[in-house]
Parts: sequence; structure tokens; C-alpha cells
Amino acid sequence: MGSIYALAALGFNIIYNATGIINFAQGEFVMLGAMLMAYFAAVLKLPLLLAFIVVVLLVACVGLILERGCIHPLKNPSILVLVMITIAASILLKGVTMFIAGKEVHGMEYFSGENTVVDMGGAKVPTQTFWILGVLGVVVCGLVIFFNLTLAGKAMRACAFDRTAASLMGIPTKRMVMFSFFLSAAIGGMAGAVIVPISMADYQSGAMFGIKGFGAAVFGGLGNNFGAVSAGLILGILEALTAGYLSSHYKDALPLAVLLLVLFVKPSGLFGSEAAGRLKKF
Amino acid sequence: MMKFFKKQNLFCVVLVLCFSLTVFSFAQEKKEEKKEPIKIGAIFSITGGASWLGEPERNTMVMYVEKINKAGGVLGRPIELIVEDTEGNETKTVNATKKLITKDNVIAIVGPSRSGSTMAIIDIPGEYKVPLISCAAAESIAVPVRKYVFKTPQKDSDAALRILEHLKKKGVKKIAIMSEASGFGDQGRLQLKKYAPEYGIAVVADDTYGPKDTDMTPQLTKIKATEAQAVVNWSIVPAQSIIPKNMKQLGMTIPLYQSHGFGNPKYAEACGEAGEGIIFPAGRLLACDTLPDDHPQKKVLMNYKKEYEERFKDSVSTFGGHAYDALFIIVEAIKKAGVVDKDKIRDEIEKTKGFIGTGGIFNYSPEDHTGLQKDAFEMLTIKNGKFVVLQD
Amino acid sequence: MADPILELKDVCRFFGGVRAVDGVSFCVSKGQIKSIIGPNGAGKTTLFNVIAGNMKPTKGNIRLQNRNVTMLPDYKMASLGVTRTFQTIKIFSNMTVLENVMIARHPRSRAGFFSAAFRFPWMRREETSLIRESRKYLEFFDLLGKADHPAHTLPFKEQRLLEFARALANEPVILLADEPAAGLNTRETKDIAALIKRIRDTGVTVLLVEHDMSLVMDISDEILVLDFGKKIAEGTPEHIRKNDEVIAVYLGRRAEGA
Amino acid sequence: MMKRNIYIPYAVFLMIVLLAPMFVKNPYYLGVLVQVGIFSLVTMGLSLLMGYAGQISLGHAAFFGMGAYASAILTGTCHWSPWLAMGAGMLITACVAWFVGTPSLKLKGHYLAMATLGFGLIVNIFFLAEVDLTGGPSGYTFARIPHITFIKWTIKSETSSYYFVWGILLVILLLTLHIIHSRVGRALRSIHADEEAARAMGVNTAQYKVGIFILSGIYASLAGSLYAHYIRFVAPDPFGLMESVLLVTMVIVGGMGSIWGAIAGAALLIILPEALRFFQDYNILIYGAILLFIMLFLPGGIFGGSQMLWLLIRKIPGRRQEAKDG
Repeated sequence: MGSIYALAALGFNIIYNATGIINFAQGEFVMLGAMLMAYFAAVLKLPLLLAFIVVVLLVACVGLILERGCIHPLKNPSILVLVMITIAASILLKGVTMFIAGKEVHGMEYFSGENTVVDMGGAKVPTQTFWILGVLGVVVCGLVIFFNLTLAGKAMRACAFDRTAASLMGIPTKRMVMFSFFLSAAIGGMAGAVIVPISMADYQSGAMFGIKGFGAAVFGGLGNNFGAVSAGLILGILEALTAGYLSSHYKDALPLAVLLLVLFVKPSGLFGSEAAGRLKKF
Repeated sequence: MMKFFKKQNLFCVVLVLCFSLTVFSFAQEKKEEKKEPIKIGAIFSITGGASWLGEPERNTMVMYVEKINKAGGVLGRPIELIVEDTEGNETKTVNATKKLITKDNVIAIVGPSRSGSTMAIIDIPGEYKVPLISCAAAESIAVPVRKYVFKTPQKDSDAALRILEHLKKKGVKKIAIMSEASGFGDQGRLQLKKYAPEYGIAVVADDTYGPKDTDMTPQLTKIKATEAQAVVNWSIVPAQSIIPKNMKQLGMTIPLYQSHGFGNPKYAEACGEAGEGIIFPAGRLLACDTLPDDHPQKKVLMNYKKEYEERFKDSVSTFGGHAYDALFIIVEAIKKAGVVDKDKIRDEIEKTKGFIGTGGIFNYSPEDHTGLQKDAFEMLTIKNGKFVVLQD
Repeated sequence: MADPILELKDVCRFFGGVRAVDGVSFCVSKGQIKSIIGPNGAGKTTLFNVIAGNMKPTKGNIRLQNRNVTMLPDYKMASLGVTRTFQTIKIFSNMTVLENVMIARHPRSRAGFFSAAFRFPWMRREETSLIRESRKYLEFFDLLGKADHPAHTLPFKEQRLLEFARALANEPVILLADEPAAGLNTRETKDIAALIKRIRDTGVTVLLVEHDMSLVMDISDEILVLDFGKKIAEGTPEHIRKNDEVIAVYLGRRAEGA
Repeated sequence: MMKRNIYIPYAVFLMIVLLAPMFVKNPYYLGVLVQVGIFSLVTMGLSLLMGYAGQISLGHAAFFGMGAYASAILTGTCHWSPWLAMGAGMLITACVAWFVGTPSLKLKGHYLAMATLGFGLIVNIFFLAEVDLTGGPSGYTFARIPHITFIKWTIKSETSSYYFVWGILLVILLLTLHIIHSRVGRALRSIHADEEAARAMGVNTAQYKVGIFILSGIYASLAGSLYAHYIRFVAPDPFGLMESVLLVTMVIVGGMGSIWGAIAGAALLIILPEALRFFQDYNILIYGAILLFIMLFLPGGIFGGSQMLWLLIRKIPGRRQEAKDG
């Protein structure tokens, strides 16, 4: 579970870094990924890998459309307006999904066969968990390589650091924003695609992924990808521990309380430095 | 400063204009009203958290109202169905109810889908003297009896009793309860805890989960460590299909009982292989193929199932059945009353006896607005991915 | 030195390993214009922030009119009479020019949530006198004609003036001006110099951080030179002009920097 | 001169509010207007916090819910007088707001958003989990929430609810307008513009931020109590995260930095979904589209929009920015 939060948090970060926006439609990307995956793999019976690739591309395109249609046309928007736009967009995405896919829940088999488990020191771990961890690992490695070794990645980091300076250096910041939406939507789509066998999805599951992902992103320090991954995992583990040992009522409350306490003590998140926080005003 | 504030004045005027426009448009709308059709209102959670409940309910209503109208309507007048959406939100439900009653002047209301929503509006029918038949299960809707409020689903407590009976028969002494943190799950949890001692059954674990949770392994791991001989899960959301999966992954072999909220073929489908052998109480609709031919409900159930599935290309669920029952109870009452009068219709609804619906055989009385006994529930199980009546 | 308004003793401010301000001591006397100069990164702005209460000193002691104010937060310092202007103009762009000045009277008025909500008679009187006083300050800076304009519509120089008007309306004991000539041309700089003198003549002590040497030499009564967070010289403009170490620092730095 | 100017629109508004029931007789419409009043109360407080002090709260539905639950529990379980319960609710909310606000408001931007969001979720989980106190997920069903009695009138019918809620709203509105056009209002706006400069002018920004947070919490709590006595049933759902987001949306759609905008936003976002009932399932699409449209083309909200429109008509250029900033 934590891995999914981590993936969602990564998505938040990528857009945040490029634009300073918190994209509240991020959860919707995860939901779309899950729904499409269920459709392609379970209904159309496409081979897994093909379905996965198609899903990720499709969700990424939705991200692109979102950016082109809603973010791009604005000339000089305030952060708050952008946030509201992403909220409105997420309502729309939800609505469209509801009409196309219906209101039922969709699920599918585990990637490696129904209900297969691996015995690990007495604890039975579903094989899907490894798929999820694997995807997280691949995404993290991919991002590290992308941001550090490729020109486009470096350009995006430059944008994150100082947008004006980056555009003066000839980096097409607008295109970078577009690309960041593409990338984070793709990551969201991946997260959705791997989670659907475990948790199933309907048109409303986006909000939960969104909140948890946002929580993880803030917890780890906005804009800090390493922080996002660790914080996502920590939140997931905290949740499981609370439900297992304390009270399942407060399963969601305790990690939140921990998050709040951390913020109060260290206002820029666990791994965020104050300077890197680059606090954006509303 | 003068100028600055003057500008503000103008915005206020604009605001005020908008406000008065709305007011006037409200006032205008009232005039266009035709008296001809008989208006029946319906309030379902068509969107929002419980849309999978509201959807079949609405579909059922729409389909049968069309059918009735094609056959000449009731008392020679067509029925006009006005469906409202609660969005699963209590405030919206209140608005919808008031709209139906005071703006649309409906003569009776079917719904809401959920217990919480029903409780939010429970006094309104009495205030405006409009009969309402709820499609939500909670016992508190009909206990204490409210003059204008009826319900069609079976009682929660009956479901709990049926489960406990079965557990007792199987010699189970210790159970673990899982429930979803919602009105439905909470009611069931309370009922189970209340009646379990009467059957000599101890509750050794009592856990909840959020309606949108995706993994119940932590709770189940905790339960696994107890001496529970069976898990009883009370939920109405898709999340419950995850429990059998999780249990299988954890290697738990104790039987899983679900509530009547499991009565949706999609849930069984979602469980896949892990769902085999789940035991749960439900109306007979789901397993009507396996009912003996001489069962009084068989014909009604088979017809409803056939018609619904033909029209909507979607498997039938008990929830739609609740709406079916409510609609036809009202229609029968109108026929018997002979006039379209809210109070007379209410009286006739209360006099309903031996009405064969999808939920069971309804007998309302001034003391009982539930209409069903606990034998309305049949214990079902999943065999080869299909609901069948449990034989033993 | 007679009548010290502000007194710093061995004030330090470290950021991790960086000693931005390192053991600085000095006095500002009443009615003086004192300037702090030094190369980029010498710790001038940090020192300002420490005095104004924006940052707590790591070590050391600050006294205002013989009162220990070392650890007081910035808004307290402001109400005690330490007011500042900023290097990058910080006017309240969402308010009118007049309201900008009225804000400065904040510590000198007392209406709270409750009294504001119910508009007690005394509160109305306070508001009226607030407007009257604030208009006086605007008049002093020739801004009265634009009192009701939104502050962000003013041209740059007038925004700077507004910042001064606002600072003065705070009735400061000592005014900390952070590079008031930044972004202004030579003529405007001259106007600012005259203005600072006028402010001093109203009895307000001025502590100045400035890069523009001509401005500093022209108006300062005393100058303090910082380098790497340390005080390297202090004295009258003539004295500083002749100080070898100061010249070395400036020339040396320039040679490196160029 | 300032005084006259805030009282004129107020007086016009007062007349409209008083006269509206002469045209709107249908209880359903009146009921919708009552809800507009209740939500306006919350958005007014939120507008003070967001538009004036420049802080954000994604947990305001929690305060709204605390007022509602306080009224429900204290009148239902403890048999207090509704007025006393209302006061107690506001007091409790104020304490909680102080307790949460003091550390939270040191945070900025998205971190503050997350902190308030987290707080809102925790309070909602509390409503869900404390079954013995709140009735849990099924809502408060231990007792029926009584009608409120004002002097000798029982507020029961839609018309009386309308006058009661809007009467309270009008009083609060007046007080709020006074606060805005005062030393306190200026201090708040200075925080919005530049916190450091505000402190340099002697404004104790931390104290004001917490103060306005508490005040907006109290408004929300009062609205919650009114809600509880009007709907007479409380359940956790209407006080969740989506409601908090909706409240913020109301303020932004209405136009930040204007109390009138807050009322307009509440009115629009309450009336719009009701008006869209006709479209049934499609309302979610239309709703989203309208929201998107407003944000794309009227970034200053309805109020900023009307402002811009007026300026365009009058051909006074150069104020676009102002609408945006406000």
C-alpha cells in the first residue's frame, strides 16, 4: 500500500517541481490507470504487458490533455486558481469515467495468477505486492536516471530550481510543464495499473489515492522525491500497524496525527530542507 | 477612497441582482403545473458513495413505471416518476425530499437508498403527510413506527439472527466481527453483538475498516491470532470482496459469513475463487433459479430477474428489488384506494397483506412498517461462482 | 558618546558553520545618521535582521534606550520604536496608499476583534484620528494626492517614498533603512539623501545599510564597516575614507571580484 | 465617508433578504435559501481567513461539524437548551481552533493546506469512530434534535427558519464588515500582502492569524449549530473532506477578498446543484464543467468577474490585476 502512496506522491512532486501546483487530479490518474487496466486486461484480455503499456500511455495522454486544456491557456494564474482548476478537472474526470465505465467496481486477477502468495517467514505475502514494489523500484530508478543523466531531465530540474532563469537559458519551460503532467500522469497510471488486482477500483477511488499521496508528498517534504518515496512507505506501514495493533477505527487518523506532529516540529516535512521548500504563497 | 468604495457598491448591486433573479426565477417556476399524471417521487443515491445501490433502484423504477404506463397506467392515469439524487449526502437528501413534496407535489416517495439518508428525512413525510417507502435496511427506520414511513428491505436484525442461528447450528462458539465504518456496517455490528450472547456465541474480535479501504490484511492478521471459529463481515461496499481474498492469502480456513449487503453478483465475481463457500443471508432473488418451483415468490422473482437483465444487460441485485417492492406496494395501494389521495394511499399501504415481492411476502400493520419476517432471508452460499440456496 | 539609542555588544549570528555576523559591537547615538557598509556578503542585512528581531542572535546583547531587547520578536521591536524599510520594496499592494500608512499606526492604536466588530464610539474616534494622523505623514512625503490609490499602482520611486512614510508613521525611535537607494537613479538618490536628512531632523535616529558610497559619505554622521561578519572600522566619513584596512578590503575585493 | 459606503449595500441586501420570502413561498426553495444562509456564514469566516489574512484551511468542515455535533449531543443527550449548546459549541470550537491553529499557522502554503486537511480528516474520523458519543457512521440517532426557540417563537417552519438563519447572518455580516474596515481588517490584509513587512510595522502576525482562524472557526461552529437545528439530524458525511473543499471552492468561486463574494459563492454552489437536479447523472459533469469554466475565465471569482465586467463597460483599463490579486 505504501508503495502506491509513494508513487502518487512522486506524481505530485513532479508537477509541483515544474509548476508549483499541487495537482489534485493526481488521484484521478491513479483511478484511471486502475480502471483502464481492469478493462484492458480483464475484459479485453490483452496480454499483461501490452495492456500495461497501453494504460500508461493513455493516462499520460489524459495528463497532457489536462495540461493543454486547462493549465496552458491561463496566462498568469495564481496558485490557488490552479489548484481549484485541478479540483474541477478531477470532478470532470470522475464524471466522465462514471459514464463510460459505469458505477460498478472493477477488479482483475493478480499479474501472476489468482491469489498466489509467497510464504515469507510465516507471513503470507501476495505476489502482487512484489509487482508493486518492483514497479516502484523501476520508476524510482528511471526517475533518478532521467533527472540526472538526460538533458530533458536536467532541464526539468532547472525549471524546478528557477523557472525564470531556466527560460532565460533557453529551456522551453512551457513544454517542461506539459511534460511534467505527462510524466506524473504516466506514473499515476502505473500505480493504478498495478494496484487494481489487489484493491479493485471504481470511479470514486481517486480521491483516496490523492489524499494519501498528497500526505506522503508533504510528509516527505514537497519536491523531494526521495522523501516522497520514504514517506509513502512510512505512511503505508504506519497504517497497517495501527489497524493491526491499535484500533482499526483510527487506522487513518494515526498516520495523519503523526504527519501533523512532524509538520509542527519540522515545518518543511521529514526530508525537506527549508530552502528547498520554496514556499509558494496562496 | 470614495471611488474605491463606490465601485464596491456596484458589485453589491450586481450581487443583489443575481440574488433577486434567482428568487424571481424560483417564484416563476411554480406556475407551470399539470394535474394529469400521478406523480411518484424517488430519492436514490445515484451518484456518490452508494451509487451502485441507487443505480439498480432507479433502473427498476424507470423500467416498471414505463411498463405500467404502457399497460394503461393506474386508475386510467399515467404515472410520472420523478427521480432525485442524494449524492449520498444527507443535506442533499433533505433538499430532494422537500423538492419532491412541495414543488413536484408527489403523492408518495420511494427511497432513499441508505439508512443514514432515511434517518435524516424521517420526520419530513409526517410533517407533509406524504407516504414514504424507504429502500434502506436499518431497523430504526420502522422502530418506533412513524405513521408515514415504511420500508421494504428485510431488517438488519433478522439478517443477524439468521447468521447467528446458522452459526449455532454449526456449533460455532467464538466469532470475529468485521464491519465497515458506515451506517450499515455499524448497525449490523451492534445487532450481532446484541444477539450473539442469546445464541451462546462469544465475540472475540471486533474490527472495522473504511468503506474505501483496499487491504484488510492487518485486521485479519489480528483476527487470525484469536480463537475465532468464524468471521462475520458486515458491509455493503465493494471492499468486502477483498476480505475473502485477504483471508485466503493469510491461509485462514475458518468460514466467512457475510451480511445481506453481499447480495450483489458483482461482489461474488470480484471475490473470484476466494469467494467459494461464503455464507450469507439474502432475499431469494439472487438464487431464484435454485428455488423449488412451488415457492410462492418464484414467479415474481424469475420475472423481475429476466426483465431487468434483458433491459439493462446487467445482473440483477436485491437492491433493485427493494425499489420494485416499494413501487408495486404503492401502485396496489393507489388501486385499492381508488383515489389519488396521500392519506388514503397511506392507509392502504398500511393494510397491505400477503403482497408477494422480491424481498418476501409483505404484511404491513399499524404496529409493523417493516412488513417482513426473518424467514424472508434465505441463507445463500457461492458455488462455482453462482449464488445458490444453502442446503444445510 | 552621549545618549546611545541602540547598543550592540558582541552580537553573533551563525548559520551552521557560516559566521554571518561575528562579534559586532557598536552604539548609535540619538539624532545620528549611522551607516553600515561592507562588501557583498559581509553580513550587513543579517545584522539588520538581528537588530529588527527577524532573527535571533546566536550570541550577544542588544539594548534599545537602555532596555535589553535581545530576544524580542520583530513585531515587538516595531512597537518599541525600531522600524525598518526593506531592500526590495515591501508595500502592502492590496491596500490603498492611505491604508498602508494606517497600518503603521497599528502599535499605537488598540481596537481588537471585539471592539471593531461592535464599533464602539471610542473606536470610531480612534479610527478618525488615525486617518487624520496618517494623512499628515502622506503630506510630509507629498503623497496626499494619491491617498486613495491602490498602493501597487504607484511608480517605483513613490512606492519607496510610501515605504518611508509608513516607517515614519510608526513613530520610530530608530529607523533601519536597508539600501533605500537601490534601483533609483542619481537624481532620485539625491532626493532620498535629502529625505533621510529631513527624517533625521524630525528627531528620528537613522541606521542605514547602503551600497551607494556617495550617498553614505554625503549624509552619514558615522560609518561602520563590516567584512566577513566582523567590524573592521568605525568612525566619521573622513576617518573611514582614510582607513587603510577599509581601502584594502574594498580594493582587494574588487580585484578579486572583477 | 467610509461608513456610509459599507452601510448602503448592506441596507440593500437587508431589504432583499427581508423581502425574498414574499416571492419565494415554496418550502423547498425557502429551504435551499436557508442552506445558502447557513453556508454563507461558514464562507464568510473562511473568506476572512483566506481572502483577508491569506491563509488557507482545508479542514473547515470539521469546525462546521463540531458545531453541529455539539448542538446535537448537548441538546439530545444532555438536554441542554439549544442556545446554551450553541454557545458551548462555539466555545469548544474556539478552543480546538486555538489548539490546532497555533502550531498549524506557522506553516505556509501547501504545508498549511495539508495540516488543516489532516486535521479535518481526523475530526471526521472521530465523528465516525466515537459511536457512543456521536452515533458513529449512522449519524446521531439517540434523540431527535429539538427545534430552537427564539424568545417565544419556535423555529419550525421553513419561513421562520429562513428569517432566523438570515437574521443571524445579517447580524454577523454587519459585525464582519465592521471588522474588515477597521484596524483589525487592515492588519489581516497586511499579513496577506507581506507577512514580514506586517511584522515590521508592529503587527503580531502569529496572534492575528490564530485569532482569525479561531473567529472563522466560531462562524463555522455557529453555522453548524444552525444546521443541526434546521436539518435535525447529523451524520459524519456532510462534514468530511469534500465538504471542506467545497467550502474553499465557494470562497474562491465567489471571489476572494470580498465578503459579498463569499455569500455569492455559497449561493451559487448551493443553488447550482439543486438547479441541476434536472440533469440527474449528468449533473456531476455539468457541475465540474461550470466550475472549470469559472476558474478558467473568471479567475477572480464571480465577484472579481463582475468587477472586471463593470470596468470593461466603463472602459477603465488596468484594473484586471487588482481583481486577480484581490
